[in-house]
Amino acid sequence: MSTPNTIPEALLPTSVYEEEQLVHGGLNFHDVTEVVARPTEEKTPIAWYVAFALALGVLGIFGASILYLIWEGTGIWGLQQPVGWGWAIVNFVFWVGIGHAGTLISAILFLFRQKWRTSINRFAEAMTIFAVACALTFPGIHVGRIWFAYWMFPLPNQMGMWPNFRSPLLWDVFAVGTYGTVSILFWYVGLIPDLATLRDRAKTKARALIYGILSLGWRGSMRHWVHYEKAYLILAGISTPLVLSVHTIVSFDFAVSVVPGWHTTIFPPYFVAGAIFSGFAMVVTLMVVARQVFGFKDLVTLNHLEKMNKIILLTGTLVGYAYGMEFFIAWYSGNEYEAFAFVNRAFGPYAWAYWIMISCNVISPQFFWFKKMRRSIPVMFALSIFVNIGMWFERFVITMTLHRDFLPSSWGYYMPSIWDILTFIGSFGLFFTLFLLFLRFLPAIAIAEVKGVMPEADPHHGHGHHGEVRHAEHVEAH
Amino acid sequence: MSQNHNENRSELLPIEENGKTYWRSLDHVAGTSEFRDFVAREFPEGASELNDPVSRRSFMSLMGASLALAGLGTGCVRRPEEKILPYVRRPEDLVPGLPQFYATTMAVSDMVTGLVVEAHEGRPTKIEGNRLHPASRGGACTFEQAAVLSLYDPDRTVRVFQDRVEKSWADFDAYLDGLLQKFRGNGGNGLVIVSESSASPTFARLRRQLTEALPQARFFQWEPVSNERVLAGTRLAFGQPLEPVYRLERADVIVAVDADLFGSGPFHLRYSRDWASRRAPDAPGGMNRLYAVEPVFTVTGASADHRLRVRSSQIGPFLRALAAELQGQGVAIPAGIAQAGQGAWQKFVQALARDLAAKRGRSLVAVGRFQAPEVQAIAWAINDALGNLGETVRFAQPADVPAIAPTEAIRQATALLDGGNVDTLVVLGGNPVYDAPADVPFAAAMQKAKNRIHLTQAPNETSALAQWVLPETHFLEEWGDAVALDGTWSLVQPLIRPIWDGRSKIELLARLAGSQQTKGYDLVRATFLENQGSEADWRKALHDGVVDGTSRRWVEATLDAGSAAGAAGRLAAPKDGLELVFLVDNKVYDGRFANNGWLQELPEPTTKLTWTNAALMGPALAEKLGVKSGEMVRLEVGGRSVDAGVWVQPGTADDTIAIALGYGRTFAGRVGNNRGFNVYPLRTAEGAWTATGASATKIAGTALLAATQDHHSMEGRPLVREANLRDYEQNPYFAREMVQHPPLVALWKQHEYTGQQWGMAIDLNSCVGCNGCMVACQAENNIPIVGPEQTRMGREMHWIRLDRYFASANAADPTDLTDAEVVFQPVTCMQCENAPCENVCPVAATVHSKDGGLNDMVYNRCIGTRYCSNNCPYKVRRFNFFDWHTKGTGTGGNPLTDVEKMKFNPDVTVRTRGVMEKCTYCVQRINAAKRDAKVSGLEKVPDGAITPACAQTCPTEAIVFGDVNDPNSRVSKLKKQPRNYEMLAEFNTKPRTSYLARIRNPNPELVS
Amino acid sequence: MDSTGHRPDDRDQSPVPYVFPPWVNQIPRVLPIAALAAAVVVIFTIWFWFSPKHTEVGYAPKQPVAYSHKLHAGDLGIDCRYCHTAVEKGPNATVPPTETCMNCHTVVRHDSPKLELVRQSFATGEPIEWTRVHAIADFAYFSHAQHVTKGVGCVECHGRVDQMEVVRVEQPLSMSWCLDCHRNPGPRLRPKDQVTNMNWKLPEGEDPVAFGNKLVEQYHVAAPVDCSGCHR
Amino acid sequence: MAKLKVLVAEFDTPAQIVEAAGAVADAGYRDFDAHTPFPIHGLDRAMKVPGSKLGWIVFAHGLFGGCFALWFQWWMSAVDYPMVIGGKPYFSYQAFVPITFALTILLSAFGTVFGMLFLNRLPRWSHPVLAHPDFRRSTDDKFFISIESTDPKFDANRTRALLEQIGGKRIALLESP
Repeated sequence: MSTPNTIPEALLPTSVYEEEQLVHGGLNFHDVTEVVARPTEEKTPIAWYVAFALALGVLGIFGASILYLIWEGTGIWGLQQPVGWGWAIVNFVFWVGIGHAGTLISAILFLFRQKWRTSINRFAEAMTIFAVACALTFPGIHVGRIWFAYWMFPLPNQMGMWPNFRSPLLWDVFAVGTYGTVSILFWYVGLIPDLATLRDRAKTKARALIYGILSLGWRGSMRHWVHYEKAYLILAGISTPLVLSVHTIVSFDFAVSVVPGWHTTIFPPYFVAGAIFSGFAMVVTLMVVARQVFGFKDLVTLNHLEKMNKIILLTGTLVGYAYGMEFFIAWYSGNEYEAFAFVNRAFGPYAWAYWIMISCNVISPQFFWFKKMRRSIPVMFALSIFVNIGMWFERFVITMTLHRDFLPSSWGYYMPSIWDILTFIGSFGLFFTLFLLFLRFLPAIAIAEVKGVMPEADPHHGHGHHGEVRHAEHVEAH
Repeated sequence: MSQNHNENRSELLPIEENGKTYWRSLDHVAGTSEFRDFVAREFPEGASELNDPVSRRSFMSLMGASLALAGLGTGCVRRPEEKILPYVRRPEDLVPGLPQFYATTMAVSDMVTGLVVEAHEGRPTKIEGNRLHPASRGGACTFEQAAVLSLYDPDRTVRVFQDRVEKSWADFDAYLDGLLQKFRGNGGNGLVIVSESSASPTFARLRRQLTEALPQARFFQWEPVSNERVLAGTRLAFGQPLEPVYRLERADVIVAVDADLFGSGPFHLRYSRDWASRRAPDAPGGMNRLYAVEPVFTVTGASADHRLRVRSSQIGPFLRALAAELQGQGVAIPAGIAQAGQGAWQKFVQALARDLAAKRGRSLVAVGRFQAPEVQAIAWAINDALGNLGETVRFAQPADVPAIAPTEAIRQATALLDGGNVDTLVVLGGNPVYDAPADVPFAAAMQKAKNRIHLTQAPNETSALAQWVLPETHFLEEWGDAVALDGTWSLVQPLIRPIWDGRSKIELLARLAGSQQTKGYDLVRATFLENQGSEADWRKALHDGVVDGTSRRWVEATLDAGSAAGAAGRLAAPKDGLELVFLVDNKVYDGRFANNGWLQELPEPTTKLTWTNAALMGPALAEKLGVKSGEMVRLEVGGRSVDAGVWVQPGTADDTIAIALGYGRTFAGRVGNNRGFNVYPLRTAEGAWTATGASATKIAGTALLAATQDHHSMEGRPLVREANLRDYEQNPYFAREMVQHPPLVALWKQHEYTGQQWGMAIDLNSCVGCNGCMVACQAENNIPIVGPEQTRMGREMHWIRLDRYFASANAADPTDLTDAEVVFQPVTCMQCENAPCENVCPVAATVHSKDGGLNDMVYNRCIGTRYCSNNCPYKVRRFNFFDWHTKGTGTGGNPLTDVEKMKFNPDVTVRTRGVMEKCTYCVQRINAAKRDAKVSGLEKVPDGAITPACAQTCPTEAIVFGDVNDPNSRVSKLKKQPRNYEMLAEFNTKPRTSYLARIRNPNPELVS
Repeated sequence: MDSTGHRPDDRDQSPVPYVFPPWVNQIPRVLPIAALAAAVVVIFTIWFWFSPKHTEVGYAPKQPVAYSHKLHAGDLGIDCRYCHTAVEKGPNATVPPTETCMNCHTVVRHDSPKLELVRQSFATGEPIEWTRVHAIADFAYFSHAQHVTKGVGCVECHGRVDQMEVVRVEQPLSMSWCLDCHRNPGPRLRPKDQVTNMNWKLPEGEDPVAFGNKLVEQYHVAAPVDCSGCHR
Repeated sequence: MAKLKVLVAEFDTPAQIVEAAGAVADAGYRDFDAHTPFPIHGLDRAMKVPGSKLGWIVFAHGLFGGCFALWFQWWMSAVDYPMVIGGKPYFSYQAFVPITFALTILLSAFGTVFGMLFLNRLPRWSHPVLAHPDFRRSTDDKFFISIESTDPKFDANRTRALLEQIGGKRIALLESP
């Protein structure tokens, strides 16, 4: 059969009509299925193998540096007194932050009836899960005695001891753990109908078997759809407070302490904003590449990307506001330690990191005030990467606040060791390995949901409409 | 000359076998059955510990592993099998598991200190001062406390060696008898003995015995750091060599002129205590006033009310100027002493003179031991004129002054050796090859002797040139005796059988002297019985450690004005230009403690440098030379040169570079080799302490200078709170009012703390920053050594630290540190009632104890998130980033050997990698006291029954510990004082440790 | 191409047959129950087999000398403190030195082959290598004196040693086991003079609770439950 | 039990399926179903499918999660081994909120997903309709109606007639093997 005729993007008018038209290139139901499913069925492109090998290599570095860490001890990192937390925690917060976009898009935008989410939510959710996976490794490995880390769980034991539920770290364990679990459930529920699609398109017994098992015998029954949609709605409903709470609780790791520069009430909202900020940036980075490679141009249109850039602009500015507010409050509090901490951030030994953060997070997104920039692929690609660099540095700057606290006698300066760096790079290996597997074997776009928002999907979408017409044409073609 | 001096040394390097010189064969020895046998014989319980895979002393990491096994193992998991080796015949009054205490004495050259040593199943583990001993009064300085580590030093001489081959004592005795036969024949002609100095009467007795037996034999005593100039000074002033002993408790005004009264030298512990006794603003007799006049910061200068930077060579002129001013005040200074000075110090001198003149008989001008005898004489003249002699200073007949002063002695010995007709050279301890004056080529000369014998605790540079290297006993292994500065006679008794079958100096000396007795015990006892009396006294002396009423009869000293004036006249006019000052190091002394990790890792009190010395210079000079801290300079004196790292030290005199002796050892051992820079090659006999006409030039390269404190300003924060006496009297509560904060109310109901609740008060007024508490803590709590690299990363493990802050003395420009004021603040865990660290620990590894109210740290529960440390406002928590003991970063990369493990205190868990640790107020001592109270049926632990290691050893008793719920306990009384304040209390952490603000007592005339 | 407007394409003649047989529909019903059962098994295994109740209790290693507590402490009725001398003074009860054995055995059974090792040790001065039976973790600091002098009977922790040919561990000696008693010491106490009495019974007509509390009062018993009570 | 038979008919557009489903429902069938690649709005009404009760299941789970979390935190830190931590009360409920919240959400999420599967009787890997030659397109672009033999009004011929009459194509009678 003929491949769907995709009109080059440039020719597409961005009229009001097109605006609400979420799917371009005049695709019909079957074409949507084709576009999304094909990448998982075609012979694997060499490029994928190359990328995958690369990712695996980096993942190897990750594994190696973790093994060495367990063998030698946390001393191989740059940690010291007074800086007891280094890159491990920075990376943790960085990855958790990135892990926010997915659930946000799926849940919050769903509740706000933002139909445009349908073509990116699957993708974003996957990214969320993989990011959370990366995040979760760090708190695990950064403890001094990994083999006893399980004491953080309230398990009955012969010591008669229980964890300390007042510790933000313990809150983290539960919050991030819950978040990871819920994200996976949410993602899987969304996948069920599409897995069924893949099952039904299966050419080999193996595929039919695997996708068959995974799709739980889904048969598109209307009676199922009723519960299914309810479940989806509820999941969206409970994920929304969850996604907001997770980074709130992560921010408590700092905010609940007494360390000047950490002990501030602004942290929760500011962290959440930052998380969405970095999350969306990462989605843009990946999407820009993926739609190019897999030809999702008609499903993930410039309009989608522009909408995300708007959110990046918004959250970026929010974060900028938070930076400013921190300073004001520090001064306004009249607490000399607090005030010093912030002056020290901007002009102390770590000023360089601070200004990288400011320029990447506050200045760079401002370009998105201009529509041209918002709609320019290269610009948004570059900016989204800047934002992620900036957000990593934000966490770095925050963590490094430790280096000068109350007693000048105990001030110090933290330098990462080669192992800090390798571990961080390595975590990208884990992320991309999982991501490439996802792109290869699972539908990267929510097929059923996209179909649901196409005009043809509406029963009252009258007869003789172009959906039908084009169908007839197809018939002619054979 | 130093060049070839060095060359000989390098060509004489013994062959290195895998980085260990041949005789450092411990690592295999320690593994051998032989060593285990020794251990088994000496203390079976210890043996079981050593052999046993999971013992307290073989770290928790192993426990962790075995637990893990239990987790993984199959159904029937058993712990690894442990052995118990009971005694065959248990010693009397030994209760396994309970420590025993014995009195003994340690002498570091002429520093004699009475000690009480704690032993566990026969292993000495902790050294404390002996309250009965005048030089100690219960305090102990860093050297003495760290000595226990040297006992277990694996780099000690573990065998008799001849030409680097293992031999036995039998072999040596045979050899020696051969030699002695010859010498008995020729009256000892050709026999030269070079010994380090000794304060032991028995040693002196045997020395006399030797010279009688072999009149031709020559006996020399060399000591790089000695009191020879003091004796020379008193000889000039009073016509006879005398030992001055100060009585600071009687002095209202004390002037320390280049004298480190509290830092080092005999009686420095005693002096600290006496000074502190008059330090409290409400002290009986009023608060004393301390002036310090010195070229570079010492702890004494740091504690002074006024400090004047004066170049070492200017000290003489300064004193003469002072004398002149005193004359002006009507003080009868003998003629020829005074000489009106000109210089920046006039204002200071005038004020000082008025102060002194007003306090005749109640003042003291103390001159450093290393100033020229002439300078000392001037000081005595001044003191005499002020009527201080007999009042604030007394003179004692020196124990037994060797006919020849050390410097002269080493000169003569070298000359003799150089002459080439020395048949046998016996070096008793010491290390002349390393520390002989630069212009005395001992190393070269030594090799001209046919037979060279070195008795030494650890092989060193001198042993490298000897044929016979003999293991010398450590003072904890030997019998001996010593006489303190004031003549107090005390005994040295062994706490452990010689680990390496060594012999003491007196034992070898006895053989040389051909004495019948050769056992230390007999020798010492003989001396005692002939001088001090009966068997009963002997037993009492053993128990007390000191012999009552032996402090020497005091001598009336009358000034020989003429000779003093003559001396003053002889004072050379000070030269301009750069001058070099050599310092006795507070850590390695003259180099003998270089292989002691505890001392190496100790931060030098005023620079906070560890593991190294450095060329200390003021900011101005540094600028002139264009160097910064950590860069290198080449120091040159009289054609000899040494390269050293630079450390910019505030308060250093102009054009002065001060650098400590004792570093750059090449044969110290795994810990001490090549740490810092050896400046002996610059140190001549004449310029032993001050070398004028020196030069310094910047050279390429950087030095590994690991300081434990990188930031030296208090940033105007109210951490250390101080005031002048006058302001204090106007407002005693100034310290509490320094921080304004709203009333501290908690959001929730606070816990009730009933029963005995522990707390601590630290008096910043009497803390002199001597570091005693740090070593005490390290020894008591099994604190590991991490080495210079890790220290520089900020990973040092000390539970208690001494924060040192500089403040500019220049009101106009606070950044100008040419003249600086120093404050010390001991900081350790505050045991906060609302401890921030506790909240954040996810596994409840640090929680509060209800009885005692301690901030418990449970090592075996800790998983090492380091969150508690981040959240500790006082940053007193320490993390085991590695398994320091097995990784051995502090011992040249060598894992701890079995013999080293014997130093551990079995009452404290040895922490493993990945665990947080911190001060617990020595909870093991608290529990021990509680146990004793319980067993003896008491309800409460009496006040004073518990003293944490730091408080116990503090020479000035600045740290007081006790029950804060008992209004009559010492600590409660201190906390009631107006000076009492809690650091960072505004955060409502409710610290149990509080500080007493520091009060300065400046001369009103000098307060601007 | 048929009238239904149905587009014939490869999907109709898909090679993949109808994959799942009906019985697989039963799996969802069985699975939860199976999972539950598995969980129970695993939990029980760890709960019992890995706990000190099993790993410690019953440990009875063979000793180099076949010393029988039953004979000495039981039948001959020698008091514990005759050999374990330090039990009231120090943290360790202490295994007796060889000479303690020889006090009697120079006379009694002085030539019994069983005692060869003892005589040897006494002669050579080589200690006898006993195998440790009761051990608590090295980071837990326990003092016999503190307990014995407060009226905790030997039996409480060591069981009826007087009936043991070979000494075996009777109690788990685990932290929670210690805590059980530390939280409520009363019931485990007895008059001090009865501490070594192996078959002491609560006096007739005494109310156990009242009796215990009386002793707690009398001996000022304050068993710590703070961490630093045992860990340093 | 008798083998389950199913009559399956295929339709082309959402509009058609809604009509058809309505007709089948009006004809009084109960055990029938519509199979669509995506949820079609209005179809459930046309089929007279009652609304989902899933909400109540989720509520129950969430409630349990929350209570349980709060309970065990209270029991562990105030009852079983009370410890003084940072001078806070044994039961510092303020600090216990985050975990209580997290577990509420977690349990609700489980309730939602497993509740949904339970209500849908999924997984069910084997079902007669899947055997329809063209059923594979039910997840692509075609729409189906299936009427099961368990329905009292089910009659192979009359039901087939009904389906033909409402425009069903490729009608097939399938039964589970």
